[in-house]
Amino acid sequence: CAFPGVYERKIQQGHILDQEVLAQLKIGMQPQQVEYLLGSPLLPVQTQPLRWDYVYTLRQGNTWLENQRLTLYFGPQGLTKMETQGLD
Amino acid sequence: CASTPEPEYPPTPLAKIQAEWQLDLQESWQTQGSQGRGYVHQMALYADALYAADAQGQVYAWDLAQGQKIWVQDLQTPISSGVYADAQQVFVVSADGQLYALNPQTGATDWQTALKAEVLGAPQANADLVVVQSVSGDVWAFKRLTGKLAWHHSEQASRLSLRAERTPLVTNLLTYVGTPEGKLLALDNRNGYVRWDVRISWPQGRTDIEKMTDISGQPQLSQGTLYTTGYRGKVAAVDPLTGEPRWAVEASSYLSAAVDSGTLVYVNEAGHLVALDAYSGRTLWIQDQLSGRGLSAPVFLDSGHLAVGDYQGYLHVLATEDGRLVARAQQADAPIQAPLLRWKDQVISLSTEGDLHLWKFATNQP
Amino acid sequence: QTPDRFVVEDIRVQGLQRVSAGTVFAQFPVSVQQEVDAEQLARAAKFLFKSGLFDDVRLARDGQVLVLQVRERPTIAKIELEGNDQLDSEELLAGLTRAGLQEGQVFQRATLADIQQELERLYHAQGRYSARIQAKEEALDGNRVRIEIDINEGSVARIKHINLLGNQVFDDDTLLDLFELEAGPSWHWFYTADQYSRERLKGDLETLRSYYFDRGYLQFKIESTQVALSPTKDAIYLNIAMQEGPQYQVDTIELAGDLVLTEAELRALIQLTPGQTFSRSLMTASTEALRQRLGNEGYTFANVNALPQLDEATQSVKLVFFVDPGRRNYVRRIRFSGNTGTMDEVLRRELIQMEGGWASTEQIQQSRVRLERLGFFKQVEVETLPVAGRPDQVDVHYRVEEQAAGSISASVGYSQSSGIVYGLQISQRNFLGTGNRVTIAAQRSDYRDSYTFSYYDPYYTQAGVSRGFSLFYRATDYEEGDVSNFTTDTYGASLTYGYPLSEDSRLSFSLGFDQTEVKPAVDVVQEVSYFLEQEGDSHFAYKLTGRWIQNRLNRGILATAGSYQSVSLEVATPGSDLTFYKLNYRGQKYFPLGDDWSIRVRTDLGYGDAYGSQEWMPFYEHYYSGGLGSVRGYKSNSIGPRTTPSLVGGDTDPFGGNFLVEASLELIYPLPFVQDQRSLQTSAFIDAGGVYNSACYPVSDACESGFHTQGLRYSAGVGLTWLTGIGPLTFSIAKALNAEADDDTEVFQFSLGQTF
Amino acid sequence: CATSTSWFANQSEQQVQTEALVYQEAQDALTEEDYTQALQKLQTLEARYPFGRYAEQVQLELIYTYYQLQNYDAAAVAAGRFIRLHPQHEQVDYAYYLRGLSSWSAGRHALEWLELIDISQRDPGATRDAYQDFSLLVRRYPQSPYAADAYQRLQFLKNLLARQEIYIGRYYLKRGAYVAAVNRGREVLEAYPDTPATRDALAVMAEAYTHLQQMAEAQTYIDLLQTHAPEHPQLSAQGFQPLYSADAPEKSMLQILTFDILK
Repeated sequence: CAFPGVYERKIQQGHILDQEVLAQLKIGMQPQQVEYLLGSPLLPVQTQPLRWDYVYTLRQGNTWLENQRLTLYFGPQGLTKMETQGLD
Repeated sequence: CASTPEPEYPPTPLAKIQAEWQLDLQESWQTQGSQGRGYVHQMALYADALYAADAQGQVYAWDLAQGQKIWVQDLQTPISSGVYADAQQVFVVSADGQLYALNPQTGATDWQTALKAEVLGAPQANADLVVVQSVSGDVWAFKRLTGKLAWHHSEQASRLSLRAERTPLVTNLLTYVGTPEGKLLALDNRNGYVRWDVRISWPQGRTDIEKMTDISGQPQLSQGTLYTTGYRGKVAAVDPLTGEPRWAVEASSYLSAAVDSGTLVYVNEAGHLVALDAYSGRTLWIQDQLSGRGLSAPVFLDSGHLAVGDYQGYLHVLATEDGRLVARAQQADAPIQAPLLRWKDQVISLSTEGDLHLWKFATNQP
Repeated sequence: QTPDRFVVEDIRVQGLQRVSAGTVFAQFPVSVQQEVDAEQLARAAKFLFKSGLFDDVRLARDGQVLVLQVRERPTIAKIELEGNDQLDSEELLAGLTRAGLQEGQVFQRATLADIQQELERLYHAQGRYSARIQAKEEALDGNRVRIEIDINEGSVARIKHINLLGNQVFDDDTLLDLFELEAGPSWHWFYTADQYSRERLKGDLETLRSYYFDRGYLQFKIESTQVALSPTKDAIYLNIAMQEGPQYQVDTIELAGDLVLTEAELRALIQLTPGQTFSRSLMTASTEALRQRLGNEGYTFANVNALPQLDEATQSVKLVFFVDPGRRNYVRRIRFSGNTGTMDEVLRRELIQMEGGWASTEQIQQSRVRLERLGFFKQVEVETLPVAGRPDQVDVHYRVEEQAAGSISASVGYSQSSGIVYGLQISQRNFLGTGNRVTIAAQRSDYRDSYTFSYYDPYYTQAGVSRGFSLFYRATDYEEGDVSNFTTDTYGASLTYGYPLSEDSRLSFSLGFDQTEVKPAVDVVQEVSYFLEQEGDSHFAYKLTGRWIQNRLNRGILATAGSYQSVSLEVATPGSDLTFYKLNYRGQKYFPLGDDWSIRVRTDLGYGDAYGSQEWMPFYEHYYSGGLGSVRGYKSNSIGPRTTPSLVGGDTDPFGGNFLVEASLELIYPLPFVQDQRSLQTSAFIDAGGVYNSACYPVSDACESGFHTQGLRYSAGVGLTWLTGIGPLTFSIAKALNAEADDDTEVFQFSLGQTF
Repeated sequence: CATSTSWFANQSEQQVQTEALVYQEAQDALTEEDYTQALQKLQTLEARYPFGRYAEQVQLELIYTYYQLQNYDAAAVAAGRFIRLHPQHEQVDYAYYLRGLSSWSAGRHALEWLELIDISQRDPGATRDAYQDFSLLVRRYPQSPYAADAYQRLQFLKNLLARQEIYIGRYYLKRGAYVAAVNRGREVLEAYPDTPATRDALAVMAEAYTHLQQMAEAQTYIDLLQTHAPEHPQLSAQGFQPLYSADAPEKSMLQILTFDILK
C-alpha cells in the first residue's frame, strides 16, 4: 500500500538454490544423492515419472523479488533431465 | 508436641555407688579444647612429660614431676589429631593435613610435611618410621628423621565411613591397621605391602548406614595375640604373624579395647563395658550401669582397675575382676572423650573444652 | 499324580474366599475341552501364581475334571503409623502407595520388609540417618491383615564441619561461600543448609570445579571427598581434598570446520583473547554465541565444540573451535496450541519465521517475543522438533497460555482519585479472539462519567495497516477531582490509521473532532473566569494527531526487559475555536539484572501551547501530575501551580500547566515465596515530577512562569501490580519527600482495572 | 509426647456389609442419578473388594460416574486404567468410548453455543485427544453399540481439523507464502480425504501453483476440482478464480481511507 515508508516484511519460501551446489548436480545421480545436496523437496513430488520440484521465492508486499524453480526428472538409472526457471 | 527424637541409647542416670577408692583433684591446667569441631586430641605421656594439643593450634608440654608447664608451641593452624611423644620427637597432624615433628624439649618444629587428609587418631612411631591413618582409612609412613614419605597404603574410599580416631599399631616389622570395610591388615614397614589381611566383619543391610562396619579402634597386642574391636562387627583375636583368627565374638564397638593380663575390656555401641577372657573370648562380666553415657576408650589404671570418662565429665573407675564401680569423680560439666592416662599414683583426664585435670587415685579403705 | 495327557471336561476351584472365580479363570490359560499335558498345566499354574493373588496353587485331577486348590493371600485392610512427627502420615502413606503398598493391596511376606525399607529410604532422604522402623502384621477375620508401623525418627544428621584440603590459591572462606551445604548452628530446626544430601554435595563440587576452571586452573582436580558420620549418627563431617594445579593463559584461538560465515564475523563472537587468563565459562559462552549465529543462518541444528589443548611447559592453552553447521533446515509446519480462545490467524500474522521457508533460530525466538508483546498471553513457549524421515526439516510448535481476561466484564473499580467507578466493559483487547480491540465502555464515578465506543483492528491489511475509530462523551467534574470548581462536557469522534515502519515501530495518524462545554461553578477560580471571558465557554476543535511508537518490550503486560517509546503531536487545526498543539514524549527502558530482577526508568514529557491568534492553551487541556502512574505519594492531579481563589472566596486548587516533566526510577524484584512471577510484579521506586506554565495568567498572583526546581516533587516507596481475573490490581505505598504546605499527599494508593 | 496408642484399636471391625448389599446401593444411586452418593459407594467397593465378583463392573460404573460429575480428568484416568487392566474385556469398547467423551467434553469452549466462536479457527484443545479413542473404537470394535455415535463425532472432528487447515492455507495465499499454502492443501488431501474440505484444498493448491506461475501443476488441480466439485464458488465461466491477486495490493489507498466504499 502506498503509505510513505511502510515496512513490508519479506516473505521467503522454498530451498536456497546457490550456484556451487547446482554445479554439483550430475545426470545419473541417485535421488538420495540429490536429496543430500539440495535437501528433501518441500513441494509435493510427482511419482510417475519421478519428478522433484525445488522452488525459491522471495516477495515483499505484493512484488516479486525472486521466483526461481528447478525441476528434476529421474529415470531408472537416476537423474535424467534438469529444467530451471528464473535461475540465471 | 515437637518431641525431640530420643537417641538410640538414652543415657542412664548415675546410681549411688559403694566408693572403695577415691579420686582427689591435684592439679588443673587448660587447653583451648576442640572448639566444637569433633576432635578428641588424645594426650601423650613419656617419662615424666605430658603432651596435649588443641583446635586453636597449640601444643603443650608439662613436667608432671614438677607439676608445671615446660613449653607451649603455636602452629597457627587448627590441630585435628591426637599427640604422640617419645624421647626424640613429638608428632601431631593439623586439620589441613600437615604432619608436624616437634622437638620434645623446646616444641620447635623439626620438619613438617603435607599428606592432604584429615587425621584424628594420634600418629604412631617406631625407631625408623612415623605412621598416620586418615579418617578415610589411608595410611602414610614417613622417615621420622627427615619427614620423607616412606610409603602410602590407600584404602578404596567407601562412600560413608564412621568418623573415628583411627590409630595404627606400629611394631618393628609390621604396622597393624583396621579399615572402614571391616578388615584388619598387616603392612610391611619396609614398603607398605599388605603382609596379610583378614576380614573381621561383613557389611550387610541395604542402606549406606547399615553397610557401615568400620574397624576404627587401635588394634592391641598382648601376650602374642592381636586383638581388635569392630563397629557392628566383631571383637576378635588373631595371630599377629599370620592373621589366623583365634576367636571372635559378635559385638559393636568403635573404640579401642584395653587388654591386660588375660582380660580384654571394650565399650560397645550401647555404652556397656564388657570384659572377655583374652585367651578364649569367654564373657567374664558386663557392666551396663553407664549405658548411653558416651564413654571414652577404657584404660587399665593397674591390673586391678580400669577407668573411663563420660559425656558429663565424670571419671569412673571399675574393678577388673567383676566390673563393679569403685570410684567416681566429676570434672567440669564437659564431655571427656580422650582416653584417661595413668602416671604414678595419678590419673589424668582431658575434656573437649580443654580442662586438663590430675587426680590422686588412692584407696579409701583404711 | 499329575495327569500326563487328558481332555479337561470341567475346571473346579477350591479355597476361594474373596477372589471371584471369573478372576481366577481370566488368569488361568487353560479352558474346558482343551487337551493338556503335564508341562502345559505346570506353566498354567505358574502363570496363575504370578498373578500374586495366592500364596499357593496346586493342581489335582478328579477323573476328567481339573481341580485347582488355591490358598488366597490376605489383603491389607489397614496400615497404621505411630511415632512419625517430622513426616506426616499422608506423606508416608503416599510414599508407600508409590511403592505399591496400600490398603486393599495383596499382603505378601516380603511386604513387611518393603514397607520398612521404603520408610527408611524416605527418612534417609531427609538426612535422618538414625531413623529406625519396625513393622508387624496382625491377622483379622475375612483373610485380611492390619499392619502396625512403629517409627523412631532419630535426629537429623547435621553437617558439623567441612574441611578443605590442598587449597593454597583461594582460602577456605571464599570457597565455602560457594557451597550450598554449610556447617551451620543446629539451633534452628528449619535451617536446612546444613542437612547433608549427596546430590547437594555433588552440586557443590561441580560449583567448585567451575569456579577454578573459570579462573584458568584447567588441571584442577578433586582428589577425594570423604563423608564421615559420627557414631551417634547425628553429625556429619566432610573432607574434600583437591589438587589446584597451575593457572593457564590463552595462547592461540583457531576456528576449524565449515564456517559458513567469514572467519572475522565468527571471531568477533569469541569472548576470549590471546594472552588473557583462560575461563571455561567464557569459552562456553563463545560456543553458544557461535551456535546461535549459525542458527540465524538457517542451521538450526549446528553444533560448535571447543577443545582446549594444554601446554604444561608454558602453562598456556591452544583453543580450537570446531564448527559443524550440519544441514540448513527448513520449516515444514508451524503449529499453535493453547489458543482455545484466540483465532489462529491472530497468532500466525505476528510470526516473522515463515512456514515453508528456511529456519532461523533468531526469527523463531523473535516471533515468540512478538506473540508475548500482544499482551493476550500469560506465557508463550516455543520448541523446534525434527521431522521424522526428513533430516533437514523441522516443525515449530508455539504453546501459549491465554490470559484469564474475560471478554465480557462488568467492573466495579475503586480508585481514590475518582471514588467508586462503576463500569460496564463489553470487551477489551482481544474481542472474541479476533485480535481486534472493541471497547464499549460505560463508566460512572463522582469525578467523571464517560461513555466510549472504540474499535481498533491492528491488521486491517495483511501488511499490518491498522484502522480504528472511536466515539466518546465525557462529563468531568474537576471539583471532585480536587482540581478546580468547574465541570466540562466533551464529546467527539476520531478515525485512526497506523502502519509499521519496522519490526517494532509504528506510525499512526488520526483525524477527529471534539466539542467542549465549560460550566463554571459560582465561586469559580479567577483563572477559569478570566479564560472564559477571553475565549468563551464552548469550543469546537478539529483534532489531527500523529504518533510514532517503538515497542521493544519483552511482554505486553508486566514487561521485565526491553524499551518502549512514543512521540505524539496533537494539533487543534485552524478552523477550530481554539488553535493549540500538545507535544508528548513517553519512554520507558528496562535494565534486566538477571533472574527476575531489573531496573526500570520511565519518563513523561509534555509541552502544549496555543498558536495563531490564540494566546492561551485551554486550561482543561492542561497537563497534571501526581497519583498512580505519575508521581506516587501525591494525590492525583495535585502537583503544580494552583489557582487563585475567586473574589467570593473558596480554596486554591491545582490548575495544571502547559508543560510537564516527570521521571521515575524503579527496582523490580521477585517476591521470594511467589513462583508465578508472570502475574505479580513488585518494585521499589523513586518518582519525580512537576507541572509548569510558560506564562502566567494576569489574574493569578502566586505564579512563577517557566521551569524551576522548587516546582518538582519527589517521592519514594514500594508498589505491586497483580493481574487478577477481573483485571490488573495496583497498590503503592509512597512517602512524599519534599511536599510543601498546600500539597496534598497520599501514602497509600491503589486502583483496580487500569494498567499504568 | 507419649506415642498415641490408637484408642480405636478395640473398636470392632466395621459391621461387614456384604459386597452385594453395597453394590446394590450403588446401583440404586445410579438409577436415581445421585452420582455423588454412587461415587462414594463405588469407591468403598473398590477399596474393600478389589477382586470381588463385581470388581470389573464397579470399575466401569466408576468411569461413568466421574463423567456424569463432569470430573473429566478422573474419568479419563479411570478409563485408561480399566483398558490397561482388562484389554480383552468384552466391555472395553465402552471404556474407550467414555474416555473419548471425557476429552471431547473437556475441550468444549464456553461461548461455542453462542455460535460466536468458530472452534475450527482455534486450537480445539482437549477435544483433539478424543480423535484417537474414537478412531480406535470405530476401527477395532465396528459392531460396538457406541461405534455409531463415535463415528459421528469422529467425522465432526475430521471436518473441524480439515477446515482449520483450509483457513491457514488461505491465510498463506493472502500473505504470498505459496509453498506453505500448497502443503496445507496437501495435508487435507492426505489426512482428511473423506471430508468436504478436500474440494477447498484443491482450490487452495490450484491458486498457489497459479501464483507460483507453475501453470501445468495448477491445471491438474483445477481439472480435479472441475471433476469433483463443478459447483465450487471459485469455478466460473471464465475458469478458475483465485481469491487473492499476487501483484495488486490487497486494499487500494482509496478503499482504506473510505471504509471500502470507493474502489
